[in-house]
Amino acid sequence: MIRENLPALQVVIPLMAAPICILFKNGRAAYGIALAATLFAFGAAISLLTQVLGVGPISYELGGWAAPWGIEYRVDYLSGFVLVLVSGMGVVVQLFSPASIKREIDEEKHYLFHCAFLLCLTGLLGIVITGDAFNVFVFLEISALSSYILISLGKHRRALTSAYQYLIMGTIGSTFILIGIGLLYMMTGTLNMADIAARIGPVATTRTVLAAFAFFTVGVSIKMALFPLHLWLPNAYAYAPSVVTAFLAATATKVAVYVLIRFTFTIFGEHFAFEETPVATLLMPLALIGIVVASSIAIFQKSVKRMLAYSSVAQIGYIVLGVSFVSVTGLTGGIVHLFNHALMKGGLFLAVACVVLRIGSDRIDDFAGLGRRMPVTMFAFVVAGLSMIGVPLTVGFISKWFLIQAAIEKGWWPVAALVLLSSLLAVAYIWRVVEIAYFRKPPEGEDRITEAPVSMLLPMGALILATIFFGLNTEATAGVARQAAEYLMGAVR
Amino acid sequence: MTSEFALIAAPIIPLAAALLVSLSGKIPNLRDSFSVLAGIILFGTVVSIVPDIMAGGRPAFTVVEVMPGLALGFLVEPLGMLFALVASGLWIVTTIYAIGYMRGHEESNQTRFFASFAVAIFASIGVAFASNLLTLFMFYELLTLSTYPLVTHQRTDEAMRAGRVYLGILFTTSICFLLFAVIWTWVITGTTDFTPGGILAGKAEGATVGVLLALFAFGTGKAALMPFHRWLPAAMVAPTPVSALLHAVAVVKAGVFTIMKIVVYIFGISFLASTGSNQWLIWVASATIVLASLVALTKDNLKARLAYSTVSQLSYIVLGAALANQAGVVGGSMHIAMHAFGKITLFFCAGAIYVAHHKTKVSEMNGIGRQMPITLFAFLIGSLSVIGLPPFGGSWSKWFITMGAYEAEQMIPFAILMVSSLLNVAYLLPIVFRGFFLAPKETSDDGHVGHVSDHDGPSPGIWKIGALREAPLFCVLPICMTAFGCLVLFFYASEMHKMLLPLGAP
Amino acid sequence: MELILDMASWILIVVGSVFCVIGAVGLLRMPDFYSRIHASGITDTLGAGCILGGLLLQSGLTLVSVKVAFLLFFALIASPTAAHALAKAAYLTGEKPLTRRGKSA
Amino acid sequence: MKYLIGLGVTLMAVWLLWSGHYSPLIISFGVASCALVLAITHRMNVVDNEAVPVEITGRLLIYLPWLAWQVILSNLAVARIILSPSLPIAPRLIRTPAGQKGEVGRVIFANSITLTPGTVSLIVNDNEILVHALTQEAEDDLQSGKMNEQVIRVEGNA
Amino acid sequence: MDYFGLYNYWIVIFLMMTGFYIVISRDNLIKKLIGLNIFQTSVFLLFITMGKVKGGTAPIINHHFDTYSNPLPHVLILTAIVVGVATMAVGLSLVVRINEAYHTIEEDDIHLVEEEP
Amino acid sequence: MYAVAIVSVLATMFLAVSRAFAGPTVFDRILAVNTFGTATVLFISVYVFMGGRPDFLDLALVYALLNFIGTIAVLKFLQFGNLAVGGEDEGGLDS
Amino acid sequence: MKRHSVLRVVAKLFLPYILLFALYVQFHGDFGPGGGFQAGVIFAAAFILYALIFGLRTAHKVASADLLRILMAAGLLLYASVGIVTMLKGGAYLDYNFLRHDPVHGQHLGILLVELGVGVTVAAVMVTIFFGFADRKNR
Amino acid sequence: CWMTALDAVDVAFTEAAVGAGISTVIMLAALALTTREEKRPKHSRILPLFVVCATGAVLIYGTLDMPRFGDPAAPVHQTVAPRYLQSYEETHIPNVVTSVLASFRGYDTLGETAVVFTAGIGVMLLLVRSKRLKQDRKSKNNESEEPAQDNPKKKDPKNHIAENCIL
Ligand code: NA
Ligand code: NA
Repeated sequence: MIRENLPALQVVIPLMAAPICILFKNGRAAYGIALAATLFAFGAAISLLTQVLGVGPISYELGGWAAPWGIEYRVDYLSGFVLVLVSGMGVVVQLFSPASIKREIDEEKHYLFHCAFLLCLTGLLGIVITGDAFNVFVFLEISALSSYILISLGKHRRALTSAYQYLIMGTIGSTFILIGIGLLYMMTGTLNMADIAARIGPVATTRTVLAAFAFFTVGVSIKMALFPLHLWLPNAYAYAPSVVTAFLAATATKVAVYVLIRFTFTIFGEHFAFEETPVATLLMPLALIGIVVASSIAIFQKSVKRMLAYSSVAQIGYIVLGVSFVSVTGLTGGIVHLFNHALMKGGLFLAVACVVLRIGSDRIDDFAGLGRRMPVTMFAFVVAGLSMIGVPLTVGFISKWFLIQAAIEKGWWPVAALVLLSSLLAVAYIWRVVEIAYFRKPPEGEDRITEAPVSMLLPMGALILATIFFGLNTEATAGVARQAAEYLMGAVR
Repeated sequence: MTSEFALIAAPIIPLAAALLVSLSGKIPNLRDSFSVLAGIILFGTVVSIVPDIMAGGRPAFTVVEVMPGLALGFLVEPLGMLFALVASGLWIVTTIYAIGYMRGHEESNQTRFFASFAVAIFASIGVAFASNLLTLFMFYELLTLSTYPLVTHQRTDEAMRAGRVYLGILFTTSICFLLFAVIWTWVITGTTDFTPGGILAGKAEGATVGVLLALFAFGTGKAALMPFHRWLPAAMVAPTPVSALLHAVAVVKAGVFTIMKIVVYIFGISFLASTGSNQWLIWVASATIVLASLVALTKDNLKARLAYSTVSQLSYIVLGAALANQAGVVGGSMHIAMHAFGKITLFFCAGAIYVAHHKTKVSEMNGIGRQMPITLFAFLIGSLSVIGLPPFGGSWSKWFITMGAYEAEQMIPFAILMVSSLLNVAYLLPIVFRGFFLAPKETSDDGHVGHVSDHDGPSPGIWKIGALREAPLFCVLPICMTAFGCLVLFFYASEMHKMLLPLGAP
Repeated sequence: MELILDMASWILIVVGSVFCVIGAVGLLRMPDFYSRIHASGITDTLGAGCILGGLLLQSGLTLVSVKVAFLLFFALIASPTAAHALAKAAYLTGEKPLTRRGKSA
Repeated sequence: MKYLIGLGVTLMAVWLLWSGHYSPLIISFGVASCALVLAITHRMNVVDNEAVPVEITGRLLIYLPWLAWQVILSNLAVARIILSPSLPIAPRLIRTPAGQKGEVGRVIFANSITLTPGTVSLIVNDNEILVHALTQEAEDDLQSGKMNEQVIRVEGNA
Repeated sequence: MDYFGLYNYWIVIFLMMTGFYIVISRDNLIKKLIGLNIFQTSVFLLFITMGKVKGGTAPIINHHFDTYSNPLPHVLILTAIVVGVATMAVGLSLVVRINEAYHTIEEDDIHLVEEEP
Repeated sequence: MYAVAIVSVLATMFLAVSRAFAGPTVFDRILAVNTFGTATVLFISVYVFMGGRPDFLDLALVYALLNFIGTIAVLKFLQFGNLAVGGEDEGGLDS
Repeated sequence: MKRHSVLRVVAKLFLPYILLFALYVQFHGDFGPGGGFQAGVIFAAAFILYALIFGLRTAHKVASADLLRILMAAGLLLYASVGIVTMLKGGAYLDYNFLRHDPVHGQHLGILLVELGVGVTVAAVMVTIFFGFADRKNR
Repeated sequence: CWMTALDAVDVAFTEAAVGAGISTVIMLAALALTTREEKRPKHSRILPLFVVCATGAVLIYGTLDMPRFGDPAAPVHQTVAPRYLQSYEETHIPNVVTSVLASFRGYDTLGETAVVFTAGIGVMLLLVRSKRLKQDRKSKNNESEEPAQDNPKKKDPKNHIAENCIL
């Protein structure tokens, strides 16, 4: 029973765990429930992915109504992959969170925090797994609303303004997406993604579908913080509680990119999306400018979280760049980077969370001497940072490898050059932290600072190990990503 | 000990040394003996592979295959063998020298220094034995990273600035050009393995080859081809043993080694020569040789002068590679070793003079030979070897490179090689001349110099026998060893030549 | 009978409509807030009452008419209550009524 | 208890009249709903003579037609004012005695005043009501005390 | 081409852009939210207008009628309305908290306050 | 006849909106909005009858209900500046 | 004069019917306009009216924060559990056909239950939101 | 009420409940807790105007190929909707909106409920003060001899009846 209903349970179990969390009004009980649900989701995701790899895409009809009439869940290579990523990051962050939120969030509100976290996870999983365009919107809103809330829990009052700013931009984004979905529905009369794809042919050249695509793309671009629509992201990441930042950075924008890929390739079809419209010629420059500008801004940040946030904007640029190549290699690169960036940015933010726990600040200058005081944390930071730069043996290298390969295959030399150049910018901002942490003397009287507790180091270490493991063994990531890319490109009529 | 085992052990030894050094930081004597011991064991291990290589064996070992055609692996071939021998052998002497220098100079953070040093050697061994471009690239970057703490050892603003230049140029070139070239090569050929005869033959043609070569050559910033040489003089702020490491043992040698290896095993010399894409590199290398020598002439700071000398000498090796014929390639490869011994001697001497007298400028060297005759005599030997005069090692390598130029019918480079030797004479021998034959200047004439030497006073371990004022024994001993090495290499060059001959095989 | 009911309902609806508009016109024409309450009262009472009454007759004796009746009942209680509460709030917060006699309370 | 039962019966009647669906399921929902509403309003403490004016309902029904007639008359009066170009109004504040004993009575009186255009009750005190009157005629009508008496009669002896 | 039949969309678009303009041009945090609400509501209207059928009636089956408007947009918009209310509630909660923290709900003033040490 | 009612109700709405915009006091606006609400209730009632679906009268009912509650809330807000104070235990809606 | 007698009396008079109307809307969503969400909102509106007129403290006594919290969760859980039950009975998630022996009854029951879930959650959340804002000033 | 004219009774019902009831109340509550004097914006509004015009232009452009208002031949009326309108045979539920909402697309509605729930959680997290804080404040007040201090910023209620009130 569980096996055939796994697609539904994948989302429903965390969804149900959320209200159960608040029934008890007890932080520990809520944590236990949340962790159990997240673990279940992770297991389910892995099981689904293996099923998909074994027998091909799975379809599940919710409510027993056949596809165009009811809502369909569809797990294919890409969604299976992203499901594993999102739920996996959920598990890691959950395991990491207790010590961190103890310091950053009022004890009495812990049960609510866990509940909101579960809702966010539910939303993200729901977006990924669904095969229905409107259902995407609904779950997008669950995740968005809960992330506004989670962000606003930061200690600094700017967490509130950041959350507000995110709320305004995020809602504009999702309303744009809703307009896009509405126009698509208007022209095709259906909401099921596969059904839209099947019916869009005759109307694909209408101005309405073009407008739908424009609205949809802009909306998703806001959600995934594509330059120059990224303005909400740096503040949101900088002032949110550390674990929230880590989780959102690793999953939320990734899922938005997933939506972009899903809609452009599965619904509109690459032919329409990239040949009928100037999207590629728009997306690629934006991605490249985003990469360079955001990386450059990152160099001048005083707060490590903000720096990493700008870095995220740049990394989104890499993923979108991969998508905009419209080649199997490029798409593979984008998808691989989607996964890899989650690992390394998650690791980086968790490391920062450890630092914040101990020194109560994320200012770069306050990192002085941490190399010796918090050796494990800083080592993790360095490894993840190296991955961000794209040093071999790490996942970051694999991503860039694919992106440059795609650029070379297409003969777009300047693109390849820019990707490489931007790695240097990554060197610059990562190195600033490393230099201060290792080569600057700590201020006097800061001898009390010790390494973060093991309960935090272990999940963080797991991410770092994954950063290296998937940098060496690319069969699980690049292999699935390539399969997903081929499937997506092949799904095009 | 089989060669495979030795191959696996070779990278592990310096890595273990790094670990032990950092763990034993509280007991300096134990720590330093770990360093020396590891150097000796490593050298022994590397030497144990030599017979196999001479016999034509190519021990190999793959760690992990990241993607199809993209693996992390090691393989020993003659060129790598040579580089590994140079690096591991000179590690021993450099360590001994460094112990003397660092203690004589009472440097802080010695543990980090020796640990980073060991990691740098680890990276060098990795570069030497890398079986493909990916592995090489990785260790190349590790070398940059591990030497950064050494360059910035003093932690002064100047040192940090130099460190940024160092990282900036090396990372920029390696990531923007070298990595690009590596990926491009992979896209073209589906592999990055170093293969005798090259892998690009028949898969790339025309401008692609030229562009690729440019990417590789300039991407290897450690080879200090102009205009990407700025990091080398900037890094002069580091302590002398570091300079020795940079100039002789590891860093720059890893650079030219990389170029050589790529020319031989990625392009293949016959393919490269046939496309004619090497022409421009010949010219760039020649220009660097002359220009760097000219700049060296203008430098009063001894280490800066030696640095530009290095820039110039490295381009001999690049030129050898660019000539893409047997004599050039073998000669260039030999120059890796020859220049290493010569230049390390010179740097050791510069360091010894600084330790003993706190003098850094050529113009202050008057009469110093009377106080430090051993040091200055060694300096003379090193100079002669670098210039390329018999009976010192440098004469052989320069000979072969010149022959290569001649064979390639590159007459202007040929002439440049000749002229350059005269320039070498012009910027090196005056130092010896000043030291032995000019009377020392009054220190009060130059307030700045006087201030330094008076105020700091003599460092511990300085010899003072009558007029003699030599550096500590730990410094002088390595100087003697490397100077002697310059001499020995002259007589053992045929062995080296024999080992390297397969490089030139068509 | 049916015709009479129908006629009556039409008349009610038209009359209600007319009173609705008259009330609204009064809302615009009256000089101050308190006098406007009286005008809006026309719409609320006779206007709404007649229209709903007309609809009540239209629907006959069905369940729909129960709803109309309920609406009527609700409107006739809620409207004056709201108007009163509004007037009271205005009065208590110091809104002065215009008076012809030139004196204010 | 009297009020609870009264309210319960009324609620059930209202449900049945609203519903129009008389399947056992829906009717049982109706019963449950009424019970729930009773429970909640009881908990809210609002079930009393004010919420369930069972005593006065009969007299109220007699009062309403009279009130309706008053409303129509006053509507006509105010409508005439609005439609006359000169807008002949003479607004004033007046105090009118409120003789009702209970609150329900006073509320009926106050709302009746408001319901008739031309007069609006502003402040309801224990024995008088402050009223805004639009014209002299409206004031006179109110001050005649007819409405006051009518409402007192509705209130009965409760 | 007959563009007259599109007037409904144009009205909706005008409303929509009014709301959108308020969101992105106002400094007052509450007004922004009001603008957002107008923006969303007009999107709802866009959906509803596309569900309308000439001569149809509300999609509640009754044997007197045989043409009904499309129920699906109504369903979607019901959901979207709820989402809008939820967003509004969270947004206003944030504004209340921001006001407590900064004593203002003007964006400019918040920036000013934040620039102070 | 329904059309007459619809038109006049719409006219009423229009006039009410004019007053709402004209003010001048906030109470005038509330009064206008309240009248507009009444008109809306009437509009819905007439419209559902006109469309032959009088069973949708619930709609008018809910509108009337919430219009009332909304007005009360606005008034309370105006009088106290917030919705928190006041009430039976805290002094009532008046003061 | 302490109380706003008119409002108080009228509110008392209306409250039971508003609540009943909410429940009517809740259970007649199948037949006419309405359903869980609308019912929840109306229910909450009734409660808000009560709180406005009788005071927050009184309102809190009727519906405590804990009760609201539990109701909020219970509604959503009810909805989601219906899906679990259909799943246990062998159908897909939320396939009401499996709730009863014949699909029509199953659909009826399923829709009623999930609408009830929606109504409970919406009412509880709306009241919570109102309390959240209204309580805020009391410091 | 416009929704009624468009035959969307359920939507109209919801809009009435939300627009007239809950939105008003929440908005008022929020206004009560914040200041209400709006300032003139200092910066230019050209950029927003440009963005809005561009967006509007894209939308207008998009309308040009849309089906005409009320056109029964529009794609939306051809595909899934007919089946929904015939679902009375399967479900015996006259209100198609309800059967689609709660059954065909019941999963969306579950999500919708979760959104509402999330908003509840959000308000609890953002606005409900924790008990510990309250107790702290209470104990502080008890310690000090002075009577519980009034909020110094408490405003004269009359000030709130500003002419530029948003309503
Ligand atoms: Na009146
Ligand atoms: Na419904």
